[in-house]
Amino acid sequence: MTARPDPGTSTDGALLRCENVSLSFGNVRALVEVSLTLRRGEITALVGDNGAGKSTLVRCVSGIHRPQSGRIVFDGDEIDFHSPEDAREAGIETVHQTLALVEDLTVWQNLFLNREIVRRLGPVALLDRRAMQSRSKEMVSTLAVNVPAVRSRVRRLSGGQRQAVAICRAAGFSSKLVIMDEPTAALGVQETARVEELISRMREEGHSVLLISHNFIQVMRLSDQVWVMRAGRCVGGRRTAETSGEEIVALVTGAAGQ
Amino acid sequence: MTARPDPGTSTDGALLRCENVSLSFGNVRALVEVSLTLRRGEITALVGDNGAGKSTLVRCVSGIHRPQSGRIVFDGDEIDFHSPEDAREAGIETVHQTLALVEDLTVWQNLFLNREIVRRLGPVALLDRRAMQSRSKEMVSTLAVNVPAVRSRVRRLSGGQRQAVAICRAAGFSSKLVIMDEPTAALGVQETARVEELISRMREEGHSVLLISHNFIQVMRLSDQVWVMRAGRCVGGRRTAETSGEEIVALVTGAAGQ
Amino acid sequence: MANATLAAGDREAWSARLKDLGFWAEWAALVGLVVLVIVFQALNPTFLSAGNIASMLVAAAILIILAVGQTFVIATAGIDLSIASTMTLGAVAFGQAYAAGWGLPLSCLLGIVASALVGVANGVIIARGKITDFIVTLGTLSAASGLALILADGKPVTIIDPVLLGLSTGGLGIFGWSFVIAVVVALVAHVMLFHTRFGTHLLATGGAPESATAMGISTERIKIAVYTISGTLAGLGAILLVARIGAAEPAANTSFLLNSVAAVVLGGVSLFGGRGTIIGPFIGAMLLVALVNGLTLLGVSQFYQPLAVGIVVVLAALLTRFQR
Amino acid sequence: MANATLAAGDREAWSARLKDLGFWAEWAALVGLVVLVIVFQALNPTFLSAGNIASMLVAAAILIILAVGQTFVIATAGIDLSIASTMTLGAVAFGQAYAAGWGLPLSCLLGIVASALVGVANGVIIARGKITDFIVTLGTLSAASGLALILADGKPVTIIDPVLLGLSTGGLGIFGWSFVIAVVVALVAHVMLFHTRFGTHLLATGGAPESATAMGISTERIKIAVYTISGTLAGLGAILLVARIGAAEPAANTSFLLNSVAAVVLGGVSLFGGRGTIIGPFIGAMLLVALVNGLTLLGVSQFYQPLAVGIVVVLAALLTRFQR
Amino acid sequence: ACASGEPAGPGVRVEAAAAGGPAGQPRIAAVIKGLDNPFFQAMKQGIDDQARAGGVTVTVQAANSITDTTGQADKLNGLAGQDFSCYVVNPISGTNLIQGLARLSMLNKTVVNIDSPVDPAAAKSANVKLATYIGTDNVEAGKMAGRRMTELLPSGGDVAVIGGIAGDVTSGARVQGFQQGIGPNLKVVQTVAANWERQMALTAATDVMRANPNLVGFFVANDDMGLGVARAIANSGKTGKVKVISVDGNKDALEAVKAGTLDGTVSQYPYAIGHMGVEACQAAAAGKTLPPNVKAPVEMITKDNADQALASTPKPFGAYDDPFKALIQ
Ligand SMILES: Nc1ncnc2c1ncn2[C@@H]1O[C@H](COP(=O)(O)OP(=O)(O)OP(=O)(O)O)[C@@H](O)[C@H]1O
Ligand SMILES: Nc1ncnc2c1ncn2[C@@H]1O[C@H](COP(=O)(O)OP(=O)(O)OP(=O)(O)O)[C@@H](O)[C@H]1O
Ligand SMILES: [Mg+2]
Ligand SMILES: [Mg+2]
Repeated sequence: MTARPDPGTSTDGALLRCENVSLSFGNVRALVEVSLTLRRGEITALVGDNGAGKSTLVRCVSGIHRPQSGRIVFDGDEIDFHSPEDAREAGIETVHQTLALVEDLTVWQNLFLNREIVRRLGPVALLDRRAMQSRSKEMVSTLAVNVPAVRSRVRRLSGGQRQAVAICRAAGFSSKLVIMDEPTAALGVQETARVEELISRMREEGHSVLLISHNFIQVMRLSDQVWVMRAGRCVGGRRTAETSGEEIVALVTGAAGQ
Repeated sequence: MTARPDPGTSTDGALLRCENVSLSFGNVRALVEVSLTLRRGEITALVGDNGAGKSTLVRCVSGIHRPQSGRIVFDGDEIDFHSPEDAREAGIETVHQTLALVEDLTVWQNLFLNREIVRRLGPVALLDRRAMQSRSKEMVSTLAVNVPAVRSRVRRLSGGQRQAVAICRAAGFSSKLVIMDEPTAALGVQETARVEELISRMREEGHSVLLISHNFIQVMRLSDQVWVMRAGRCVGGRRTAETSGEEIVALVTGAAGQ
Repeated sequence: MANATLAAGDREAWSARLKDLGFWAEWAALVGLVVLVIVFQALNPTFLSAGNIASMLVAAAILIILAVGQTFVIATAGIDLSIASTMTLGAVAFGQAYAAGWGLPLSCLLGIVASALVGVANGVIIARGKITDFIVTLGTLSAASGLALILADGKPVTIIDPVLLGLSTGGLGIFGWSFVIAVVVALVAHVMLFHTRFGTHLLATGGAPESATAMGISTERIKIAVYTISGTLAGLGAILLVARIGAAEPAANTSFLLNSVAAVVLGGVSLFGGRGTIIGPFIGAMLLVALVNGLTLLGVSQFYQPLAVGIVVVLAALLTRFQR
Repeated sequence: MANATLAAGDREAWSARLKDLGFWAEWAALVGLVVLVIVFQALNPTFLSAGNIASMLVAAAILIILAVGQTFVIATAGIDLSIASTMTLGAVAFGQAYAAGWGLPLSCLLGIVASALVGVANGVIIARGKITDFIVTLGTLSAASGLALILADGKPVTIIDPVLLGLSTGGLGIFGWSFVIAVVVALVAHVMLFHTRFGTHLLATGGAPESATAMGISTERIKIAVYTISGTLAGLGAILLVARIGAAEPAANTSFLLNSVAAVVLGGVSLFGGRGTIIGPFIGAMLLVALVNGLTLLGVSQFYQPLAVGIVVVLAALLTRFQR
Repeated sequence: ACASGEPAGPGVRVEAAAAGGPAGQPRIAAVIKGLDNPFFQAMKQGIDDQARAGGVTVTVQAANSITDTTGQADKLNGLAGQDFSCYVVNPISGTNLIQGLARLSMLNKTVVNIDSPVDPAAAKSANVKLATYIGTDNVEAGKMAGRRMTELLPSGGDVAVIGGIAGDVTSGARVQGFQQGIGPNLKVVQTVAANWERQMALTAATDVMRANPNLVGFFVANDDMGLGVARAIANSGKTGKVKVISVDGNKDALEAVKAGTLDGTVSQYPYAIGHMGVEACQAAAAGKTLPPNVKAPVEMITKDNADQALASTPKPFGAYDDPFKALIQ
C-alpha cells in the first residue's frame, strides 16, 4: 500500500491531537473538554461505557460533527472539516459503528463509494465497472470467510458480512489514519481474527489506527496506547505495555482516578 | 416473575425441539435440515460464523419466517406460528439482532409495545401511561449504567443503550423461553456483566434462554449446552461441562466433525 | 415541597422549550397561522369579525375532517391520494339514495358506507397485495371518480333538506355545526392516536414496520384500519359537502386532495411515518383556509393568489426546518 | 472452453430468472404493456396500425420526458409535485418571448431556463432549507402556476411556427420528432444514472443519506442537481407541449403531474429512493398512453374510462408485488 | 343564418362520400370537451338524438376534464386513424387539436367545428379545412348577462365576477362580454377564480360579500358555480338584495331561476349545437354546400320564461334558425 509515512514531519510523534473538544446535543453533553493524542504508526485504543461519547468523538474527527469548542490538530495542521469529504481528502478513513453502507447498492459500489474508478471519454467520465468489480473481489477475499458476491446488494448480507465490507472499504484506500468504531462487534471468531490480523498489518505498513472496542482482551492484545472515556470526558490514558486490564476497567467504571 | 415452570409436562426435558428445519432465500440455503433441542430451565448457546444461519433459525422459532420443511415442537406441541404474535402468545420472547425497536417511539412505549397496560372505561380501553412509565423506570434501572430517560425517544439513545432497552423488553414479561441474538455485541464491560447476571438470574427463576453469541468465553461461562452451526447446518451439540473452547472453535471452523 | 419543586422544574422546562427552536418548529403551523391573522387583521379589520370567523370555520370543516383521515394514513408512512374522489363517490351515493327516496338517515349511511368501502379496498389491496400506497390510491382515485360519474350519470342532484340546511347554516354561536363536527372528529382522533393501543401500534407500523411485526403487531390489520378510517371520514366529509352546496355532484374536488396533504405536512407530520399529531393538521387546515379567505378579502387578484399561496406554504414549511 | 461454460452458465441463469417471479415483477410495466397491446389489438385491429402507433408515440413523448425527470427526483427519495406547473411556466415564458419577437431559438432557451430556475429554487430550498420535498414542491406548484398566470395575463398565446409544426408532425417514419427527442433524453438519463459517478452518488443519497454523507458525498449538491434536471426536462417538455397544442397557455396540466409519478412507480422505481431504472418509467409512460388510446379506439364511454384506468393501474402494480 | 363574426374556415364544398361509408350515410366521430359537466352532456345528447333520428352511427369521445388539452388531442388522434368520414370537434383551446385536424384535412375528411372555434390563423397555417362552424359566442353571452344585470340594477352599484379556472378561455370570454355589456352605473370590484367548482364558488362568494358589504350582484361564469353563489347569498341572508346571473342554462339552474334563487341564466343550447353538428355531417355526406358559420341560439332566461324553458329543456323553447335541416331534407 502506501509508503511508510515519515515520522519526523512534526516535532513530536503525534499524528492527531484533540484539545479540549466539547460538543452538546441540546441538554446532552456528549463531549466535555476531551483532550487526547494519537502517535504515528501506532494502534491507539479508545474505550468506555455505552454512551461515554466515543462515537461522537470519532464523528468529530471524521468531519460529520463540528466541535462546539476546542481544536483538533491532524498531521501538524489544525483542521476544521466541513464535511466527511474533507476528512477523507486529508487522509482519514472511518469504519463507523453504523457501518455507513448503502443497502440498495452492491458490495462493489459500496466499496468504491465516492472513490469510483472512471474512464474518461472526452468530456464525460464513465464508470469502469469491471475494474471496480475485480478490485473488489480481491479486497473482500482477504477478510471474509463466507465471501459475499461483490455484485449482490448489501441488503442481502448478514450482519457480519456487512461489517467486513465496511472494514474493507476503510482499509482499501491509502490513508494516514484509519478509525474503526467497534469493528468486530458483530463478527465471528474467524472473522475477528482476520480483522485483528489486518489491523496489525496496517500498523506494520505504517498506518495509524484508532480502535474503539468493548473487548478489553482485544485492546490489550493489539494496542500501543489506551485512552479511556467516561460520561463525555477523557478520564485517562495509559501505554498498554504499562497497564493491566484491571486498571483499564477501573478507569472505565470510575473506580480509579487519572 | 412467573412461577417456575413444571419440568414434568413433557416426557423428556426438552422445551424446544427443531427437526430437520430448512429454509432458503432464493438460491441462498440459509437453513439445511437443522435439528436441535433446548432443555427446560437451561441456558442453551448457539454459535457459528457470520452468515451461518443463526438469526434465521431464531426468526423461524419466533414466528417471523416459516420453515419450508421440517417441524418445530415447543412445550410438547408442534407449532406453526403464522406471526410473531403467535410466538409471543405461546411464551417466546426474542431480542433480535436488529433489536426491533421503533426509533420514533419513547423508551417506555417500546418496552410495552403490543403489551400495553390499559384502563377500561366502559367500551373503550385507554392507555395507562403513568403505570407503564413507572414500571419502565424500574425495568431499565436494573440493567443500564447510563440510564436513559424512559420518556426520551429511542432515536436519541446510543447503540448500547438501545440494546439494553431491547433486553429489558424481552426479560420483563413472563415467558417460557427468552431468545437473545447477540445481546451483548454492542455493550460495554459493565453492561455486559449486568446482562450476564440477568441471564443467570432468569435461569434461576426457571426460564429457559437461547443465547447466540460470538464471545466464546461468555458462552463457556454461562451456558449448559452449546449447539454449533456452520453454513446453514447444525454440525454438532455439546454439554458445556464436557467440552472446551478449543473443541467449539474447531466445530465452528469445520476443523472437527460431529 | 415535592410539588413546589416539580412546578419549578416544569417552569424551567417550559422556558427552555420556548428558547428551543425545535419547539417553534413543532408548532410551525400555529406560528404561521398567528402571523397570517395578525397581517390580515392589520390590512383589513373585517378579517377578525365574528361573521368572517364563522364562515372561515365552516369553510375549514371539510378540509379538517379530510386532513384528520389523511393524518392517520400518513402516520403509517402511506398516503391516500383517493381521499377527494372517495368523498365525491360518497356524495354521489348519498345523492342518488336521497333522490330515490331513501330518506336522510339511510342516505347518509349509504354515503358513508360507500366511502368506507373504497377505504377498505385501498387497505386490503395495499396490505395484502403489498403494493405501494401511492399507486393503489392513485388507481382508486381514478376508479372512484369513474364510479361516481357512472352512478350519477354525470349529472348533479340537487338536494334540499331542512336538516342538511340546518347543518350547514346553524351552529353554536360562531361555531357552525359542521365545524363542531370537525372538532369532535379531531378530538376522537387525538384520543385514538395517543391514548389507545391502536394508536401506538399505528405509529410503530409507520415508524418501523419490521420492528412492529417482530413485536407481534399485525401491520396488515393496521394498514387496513387506517385506510378504512380515511375512507369513512371522506364519507363524513361528503355529507358535509352536500349539505354545504345543496347538491351531490360527480365533480373531481382535486383541490381537496392536495390541500389535505398540505395541511398534514404543514401540521408537522412527517411523510415518512411514525410521528404525528392531530392538532397540527387541524391548524394546518385552518391556515390554508385563512390564507385564501384573507387574500380574497384583500381583493388580491386571482392571478396573484396562487403565487401568494405558494410562498406562504414554503415559508410556513421553513419553520418546520428546525424540527426534531 | 471457458467461454462455452460461461455461456451455459448464462443460459441457466436466464432460465432461472424467467422462472423467478421477481424477474417478472421488475418488468411489470412491460408485461402490462404487452398484455394491453394484445387485448386492444384483438378487439380493434386499427390499434397496431402504423398511424395509430405513430400518434401514440407522439402522445407519449412529453410524459416520457417528465417521467425521466421525476425518476431522478424519486431516486433520491424526493418527489417533484411542481413538474407540471413548471412546464406550464416554461411554456408561457416561451410563448411570451416568441410573441415579443425574440425568435424561436432564444424563446426556446428562455422557456428552458425559466423552468430550470424553478428546479434550482426547489433544489436549493429543499437541500439548504432542509424542508420536505413534498411541501416545497407543493409550494412551487402553486407559485409557478401563479407566475405563469401573471406572465401570460391569463391569456393563451397562439404560436404558429413552421419549425414547431414540423417538430410536432414530422419525424423518422412512424417515430415523430418529439418521440425521438424523448428517446434521446431517456438514453442520456440512463447513462447518467448507471455509468457516471453522479448516478451512483444519486442512488446512495436516495438509499441511505447518512451513509452517503459519511462517505463524503454532498447530498445537498445531489438534491439541487436532481431538481435542476427535473426542471430543465420540464422546460423541454414545455417546448414540445407548445409545439403540440400550438399555443402557450397558463393552464394547469394537472394530469401530467399524477401521470408522471404513476409512470415512475409503474416502472418499478421505489418511492423510498435508492433504486431506479430509466427503461421502467419509459415503459410505464407508454403503458398509460396506450391505455387511454386503446379505450378511446374501443369507444369506451367517457364515464367508464377512469374506472378502467384505475383498475389497470392497480393490476399492473399488483405485478410489482413480487419485486425484490 | 350567418351574419356576424369571422368564420373560422371557409365553407368548403366537401366531396360527397369521402373515405368509407355509403353516400349519404356518414360515419361520425365526435370529440367534445368533458362529460363531468351537464353542459357537454346535453351536447352529447343532441348528437346522439340526431344520430338516432337520422340512422347514422356516431362515436363520442370527451377529454378527461375541461382543461385536458393534450388528452383531448390524443383522443382526436386516436380516432383520426380510423374509418370515419366526418369529425365533429369541440376543441378546448383554439389550437390544441390543430395537429389532428391537419391530418384529417390531408385525408379530406369532413370536419365540423362546434361550440369553441378553432383559431383561424392556426387553421390557415396548418392547412386545416373546416366544413362549418356552429357555436355560440361566449362574449355575446356575457354581454347579454351584462345587459340583464343593468336592467335588474337600474340604480347601479358594485358587482363581482366569479370565473372558472384562472386563465380559462371560455371563462375569460364570458367575463369580457359581461364587462362590455354592463352600463356605466355598474362597477366590477373583484374577480375571483373558483375552478368551475360549486364548493369553491360558495366559499369565494361568501368572502367577497364580506369584503364588499355593498355588493349588489354577481356574474358567474357557469351555472354550477352560479348555484353555489346563490347558496352563499342565501346563507348570508341577502337573497334578493344581491343578484346572480350565470351562463349555461342547465336544468338545475332553470329550476333555480324559476324558484327565484338565481336571477337569470344565459342559456346556450349545447343540445342544439350537437344536434346541428350531426346534421352538418349528414348534409356534407349528401354533397351539399355548408354555410360556413352558423350561430346557435342563445336565450336570456328569467323568471318570466323559466317555465317555458324548463318545459322544452334541453331544446330551446323558441324557434331558431337551423340551416342544415333544409339541406338534409
Ligand atoms: N445525534 C444525537 N442527538 C442527541 N444525542 C446524541 C446524538 N448522538 C449521540 N447522542 C448522545 O450522546 C451520548 C454519547 O453517545 P455516543 O454514541 O458517542 O456513545 P458511545 O460511547 O459511542 O457509546 P456506545 O459504546 O454505546 O456506542 C449518548 O448519551 C447519546 O445518547
Ligand atoms: N431476507 C433474506 N434474504 C436473502 N438472504 C438472507 C436473508 N436473511 C438472511 N439471508 C442469508 O442467509 C444467510 C444466513 O444469515 P443469518 O442472518 O441467519 O446469519 P447469522 O448466522 O445470524 O450471521 P451473523 O453472525 O453475521 O449475524 C446469510 O448468507 C444471509 O446472507
Ligand atoms: Mg458508539
Ligand atoms: Mg445473526
